[in-house]
Amino acid sequence: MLAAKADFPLLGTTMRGRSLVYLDSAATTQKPRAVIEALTRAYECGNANVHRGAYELSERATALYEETRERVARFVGAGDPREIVFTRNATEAINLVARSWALATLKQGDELIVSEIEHHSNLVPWQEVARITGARLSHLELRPDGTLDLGAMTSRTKLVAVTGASNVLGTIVPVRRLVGMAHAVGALVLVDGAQMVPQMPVNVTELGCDFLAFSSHKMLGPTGVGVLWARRELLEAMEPIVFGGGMIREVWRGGSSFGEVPWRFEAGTSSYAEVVAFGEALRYLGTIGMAAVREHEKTVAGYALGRLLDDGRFELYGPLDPEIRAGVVSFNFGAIHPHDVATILDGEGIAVRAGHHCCMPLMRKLGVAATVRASVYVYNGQEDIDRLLSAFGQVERIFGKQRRGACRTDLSSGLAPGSIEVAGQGR
Amino acid sequence: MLAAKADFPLLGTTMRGRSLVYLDSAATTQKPRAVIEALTRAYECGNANVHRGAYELSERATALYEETRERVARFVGAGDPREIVFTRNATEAINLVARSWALATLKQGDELIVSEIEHHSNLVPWQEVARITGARLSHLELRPDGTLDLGAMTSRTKLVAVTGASNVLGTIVPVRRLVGMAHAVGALVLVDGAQMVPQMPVNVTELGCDFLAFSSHKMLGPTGVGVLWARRELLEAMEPIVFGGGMIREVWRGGSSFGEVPWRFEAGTSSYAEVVAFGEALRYLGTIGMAAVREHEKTVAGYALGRLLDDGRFELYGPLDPEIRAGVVSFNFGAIHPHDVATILDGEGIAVRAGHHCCMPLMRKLGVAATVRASVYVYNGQEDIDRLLSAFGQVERIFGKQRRGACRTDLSSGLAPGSIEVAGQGR
Amino acid sequence: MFPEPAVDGLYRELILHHYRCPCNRGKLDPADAAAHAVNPLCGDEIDLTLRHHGGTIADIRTQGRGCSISLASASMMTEAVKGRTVERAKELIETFKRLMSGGLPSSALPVELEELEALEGVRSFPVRIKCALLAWTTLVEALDDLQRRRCREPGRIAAVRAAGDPDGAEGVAPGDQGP
Amino acid sequence: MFPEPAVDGLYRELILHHYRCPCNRGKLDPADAAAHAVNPLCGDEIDLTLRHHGGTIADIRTQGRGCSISLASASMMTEAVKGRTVERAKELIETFKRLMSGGLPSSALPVELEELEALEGVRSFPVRIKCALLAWTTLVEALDDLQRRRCREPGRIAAVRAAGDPDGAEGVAPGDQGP
Ligand SMILES: Cc1ncc(COP(=O)(O)O)c(C=O)c1O
Ligand SMILES: Cc1ncc(COP(=O)(O)O)c(C=O)c1O
Ligand code: FES
Ligand code: FES
Repeated sequence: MLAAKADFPLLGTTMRGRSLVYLDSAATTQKPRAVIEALTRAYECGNANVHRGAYELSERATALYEETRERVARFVGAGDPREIVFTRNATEAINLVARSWALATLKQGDELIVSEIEHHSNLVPWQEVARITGARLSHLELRPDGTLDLGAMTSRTKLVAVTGASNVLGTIVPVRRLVGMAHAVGALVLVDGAQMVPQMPVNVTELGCDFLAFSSHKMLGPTGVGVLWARRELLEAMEPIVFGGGMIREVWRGGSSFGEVPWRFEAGTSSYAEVVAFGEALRYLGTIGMAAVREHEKTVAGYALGRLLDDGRFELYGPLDPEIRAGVVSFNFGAIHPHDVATILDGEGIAVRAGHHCCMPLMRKLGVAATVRASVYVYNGQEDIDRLLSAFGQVERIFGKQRRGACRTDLSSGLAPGSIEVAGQGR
Repeated sequence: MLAAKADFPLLGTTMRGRSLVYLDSAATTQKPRAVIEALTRAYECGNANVHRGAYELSERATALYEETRERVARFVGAGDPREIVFTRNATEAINLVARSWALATLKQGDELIVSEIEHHSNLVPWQEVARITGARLSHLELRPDGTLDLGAMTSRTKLVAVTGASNVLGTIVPVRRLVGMAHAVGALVLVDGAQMVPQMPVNVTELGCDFLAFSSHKMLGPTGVGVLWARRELLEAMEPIVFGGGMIREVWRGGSSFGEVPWRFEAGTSSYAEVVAFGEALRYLGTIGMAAVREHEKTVAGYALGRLLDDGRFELYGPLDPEIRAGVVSFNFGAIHPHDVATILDGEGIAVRAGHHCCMPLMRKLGVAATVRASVYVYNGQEDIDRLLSAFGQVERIFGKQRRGACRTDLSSGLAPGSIEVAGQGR
Repeated sequence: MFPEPAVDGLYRELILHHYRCPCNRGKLDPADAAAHAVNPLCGDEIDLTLRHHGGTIADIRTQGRGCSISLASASMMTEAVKGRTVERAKELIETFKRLMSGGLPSSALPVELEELEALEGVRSFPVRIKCALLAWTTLVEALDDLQRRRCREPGRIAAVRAAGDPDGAEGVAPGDQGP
Repeated sequence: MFPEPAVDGLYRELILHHYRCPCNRGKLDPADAAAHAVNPLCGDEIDLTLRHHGGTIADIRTQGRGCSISLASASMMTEAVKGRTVERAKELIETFKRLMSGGLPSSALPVELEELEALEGVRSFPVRIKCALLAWTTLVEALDDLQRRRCREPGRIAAVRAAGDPDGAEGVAPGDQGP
C-alpha cells in the first residue's frame, strides 16, 4: 500500500475478533494520526473564535484557519484563496451554488444538465432549482460501457452539474471535454468533486470548470468540513444565503450590508479546529503526491476488478478500463441481497458498503435495488482484496452456492437499459 | 472555580510569557480533556459514515451519533430526540427556521419582533425574511436599566425571535413572560440560546418556547456543531432547505420525496465526530450541574462587576442586578479604544474580546463604537478577575491616566438613548 | 468498547428457511386493503394486500424486494396474523416492536409469535432492525387503510393502489424479488 | 509554537504621538474627492476628503473613529501624501501595503514614508494590520473617486458624500473620535 497502515490508528483495531479490512473509503476515509493530532492541538494550543479577537490566541486561530484556505486553494490549483468557501460538506457546497447562483440565474425555458450517475447530493438540489425556476432538468445518459453519453448542449443550457468520478461505478467523467462543450454554448460547469478530488490530481485552472465541491472527510480529514471553489467573479456576484455573525459589513436595525467573499458565505462561528485539521490531511496527501494516489487507486481497484471477474460468481458494474475508473468496485453476489452480503462480510472483519449509495436513479438504470461496494484508498493493498474474496466462502456457507455472475458493464447484453432486472435473479 | 483548570489543557499554557487568563468564553469556551479525547476516540475507534453502513463500525458510529441526539434532548428538556436537528452552529439553526418556517409562513402585514440587543445571527436572518415577505420587523427596546421593554403584541405578530441572554450586556431576558404574551396573540417564540443554554438550566417544556438554537462550541464542545430544537409538529411541517444524501426517502430522475424529521434537515455526511464529542461536553456539564454553573457565573460576574464599579475608571454596560445577568461584563476604559485595551491586556496574558460583538445596532444604541468584554465560564475564578484589573496598570503606562468612568447601565443619566456618545469622550 | 454480536446469531436456520420458501407471497386482487412502504435506508420496497372477513384477516400477501431479514420477517408476519382478528393483529404488531426495541425478552412472546424468536438476533445489528420491522409497519398502514375504506365504501376494492413512481420515462414498477 | 511579539513594539512613542495629536483631522468642504470606509472587523469608520490642484494632492483630511493604530496611521498617511502627485501617492500606498504584508523591510522605505517605520510592529499583530491599512485603502477609493469626477464634472464638489446610515430612526452619523 501507499501509506503505512500504522499511520491510521483505527486500521490497527480488530473487528469481531479479526483485524479490520476497511473497504468503505468512498463513504468516508480513515484518519492518519497526524490529522487527529492536529485536531487535538487545535483545541489544546490555539482554541479561540477566529476573525474576532484582538488577542494572540484568536490571531493564531485565525492565521491557521486562513492558511488552510490558502492550502486548499493550492491543492486544487485555484489562483486565489478567496475563491475557497468552507461549508459543512460537499452537499452544502453544491446547495450553496444551487440556492445562491442558480436560483438567481435560471429561468423558465433554461436547461440544467446532470447525469444519470449523480449522487443525490448533486441531483436533488437541481431538481429543486428546476421546480422553483421552471428550468428543464436533463440527464446525460449512462452508456452500456459504463461511461456517459455527453449528449448535446444548446444555447438554453445554463449549467452542467456533473460528478468528476462516480461513487458507484467508479467512472471518471471527462470533465475537460464537458467544460469545452458547455463553455461553447455559454453554460457553466459545476463539478461534484467528492470522489474526484480525493483520488487524483485536480487543477481547476486546467479543468476550466466554474464550480467545484468536495468534502474533507473523504480525503483523510475530519467530518464537518466541505469546500466550494468557485471562480472569483461568480462568487462576487452571488448573494449570501445564511445570515449572521461574521458575514456582514455593517448592520443597522432595519438592514445590513454584507462582507467580502468568501467570508460572506461563512456565517456564524467557523469550524475552526476541523478546518485546520483538514489542512493537515492535505499536507499528508501532498507528501504522498496525488499522482501517486491515482496510480495506487488504479492498481488496487484494477486488481480487485480482475479477481472479481475471474472468480465468475460476481456481477460487476462500471467501466472495465482502469484508466477511466476510480478506486471503487460495485458488484452483486448471486441473488443474495447486498445487505446480507455486507453483514456477513462484517462478521469476517471486512467493512464494505451495501445499498443504493445515494444513487437511486442509477440503481434503477442498472436494474438492481442495491449493490455491494468496495472502495479503496491509500492505506489499502492487494491483501485487503484477497481477504475480501476469501470471505465469500462464509457467505456461501450461510446462503448456499451461487450461480455464475456476469459482467454488467455491458448493459446492452440481453437487457434493455432502463428495464429493471433484479440483481442476479435467474441469470 | 467550579471546574478544575487542570481539566482544560489550553488553560495551562502561557501566553506571551504569562499564564493565560481566558476571559472570552462568550465567544467560544475552552475544551476539557474529556471532550478532546472523545474526538480522538471517535476517529480512532469508531470512524465511519453514519446512517449508511450495514457494518459494525458504521453501526457504532450511528448509535453514538443518535445517542448524542437523545442526550441533547434531555439536556434541554425536550420530550423527543426527533425534535433535535444538528446544524453547523447556532447561526445556521436560526437561519433554518428563518428560511424554512418563516418564509413559508409570514406575509405582508405580519409582524416579526426581535430586540435591540440581538446578535447579528438573530437579527440579519429576520431582516431578510422581512425583506422577502414584506412582514414588518419591530424591535423590543432596551431600557436604561439594561433590561428589555417587552412592548406590545397584536394579532399580526407571528414570531418573536429573542436572545435568552445578551452576549454584550449579560441581560437575561424573561423568556417565559415573552412566551406567555406571544402565545396569547398566536405568535411563536424563537429563543437564541447561544448564551443562555451554556449558562443556566434550560427546559424547553417549562419555557414554553417554540424554537431554541444554540452552539456546541460555547459550552465546552467542539466547533462545527449547532442545535435547533423545535416542537415536533413545527418541524414536521417544515420543508428542507438543503438537499442531498441522507435526507431523502425516494429519488427519481425528475423528483424526490424527503425523509423523516430531523434527518430531513441534515443533508450530506454528518459531523459525526464533533457531534459525539459534544455529547461528552454535555456529560461534563451534567456532572457539574447547570444550576451550579448558573450560581458560579453569578458569583464570578458579580465579583467582576463590583470590582470594576468600585475602581471608578470604567464605564459599564448592562444590568447591575446579578439575578438577571449572565457571566458577561462589557465596559470601556476612558477614551482608549477597546481594541487597544485588548491588545495591551493580551500582552499581559489576558484574553478579552473587543469590538461590536456582532451587535452593531446595540453599539449604536449604547452610543459607542465598541466595548471591551470579559466573559467567564466554569474554569474561571475571582483570581482571573483580579489579574484582569491589575493589568490596567500597563494600559495606563502606555496611554496615560484615565479620567473617571461611569455606570452606563443608566442610559438616561445625561444621555438621550439613541444618541451617539463616543466612548468616554470628554465625560 | 462494544460487544461484538455474532453473525451466526442473525442468520438462524428458520430465517433462512422463510427467506428461501416464503409464505403468502404475492398480491391479492381484489383486496380489501393495501399498503406500500419503502425502507429509506436501502430503498427496498414491500407491497401488502389483505382480505378482511368477519373482523378477521382472512388472507394476506406480500411482495416486493428486500434482504433475507425483511423477507423472512414478512413471511413470519403473514403466518402470525392470518386468521386473527384485527385487534389481535394490532397487539401482535406492538409485541413484535417491543421485542425489536429490546423491551421484551423473547421468552415472553405469545404463542402466535413463537417463531419470531428467531429474529431476536437482529437486535444486535441496529441498522437491520428496520429490515425486520418493515413488513410490520406496512401492516399497520394496511390496517389503517382497511379502516378508512370500511367507513367510506364497504365494497371490495377493484385495483390495488399502485406503488408510486413518478418517473414515467423509465416505466419502472417495483418488481418481486424472491431468491 | 509561535513567536510572541511584544506589545511595546506596537505602541511606539511616535504612534502614540500621532494618535494624541493627529495631523489633518477634519473634513474639507468643498472637496474634489471623498471616500468613506468601514473596518468590518471592528465597525470603525473613516471619512476622507481631499482637494486636487495641478496633479497634486493639495489638501487632505480624515475624520471618523478608530483605535490608536488606525488613527495614527491615518495621520501619518496624510502627512506622507500631502503635496505629492497622485501618481506618487499611489506608489506610496503600494509601498506601505508591502511593508504591512511583510514584503518590504522598513529599512527600504522611501523618505516620504520614513515615519511609517513606527508601524512595523503591527505586522506581529495580524488583526491590527487592517487598522493600519484602513486609511490607505480609503485613499485608494478617494483617488478613484477623483478620477471619476474629473472625467464627468471637472468642477468642484459642493457637498461631500454623506456616510451611509439607513437607520433614519436612530439618526446617527459617524462621529469624530479623537482622544
Ligand atoms: C447571543 C448569540 N447568538 C448567536 C450567536 C452565534 O453563534 P454561532 O457563531 O455559534 O453560530 C452568538 C455567538 O457568537 C451569540 O452570542
Ligand atoms: C459523488 C458524491 N457526491 C457527493 C457526495 C456527498 O458528500 P457529503 O456527504 O460529504 O456532503 C458524495 C459522498 O457521499 C459522493 O460520493
Ligand atoms: S436491507 Fe433493505 S430491507 Fe433489509
Ligand atoms: S480596531 Fe477598529 S480600526 Fe483598529
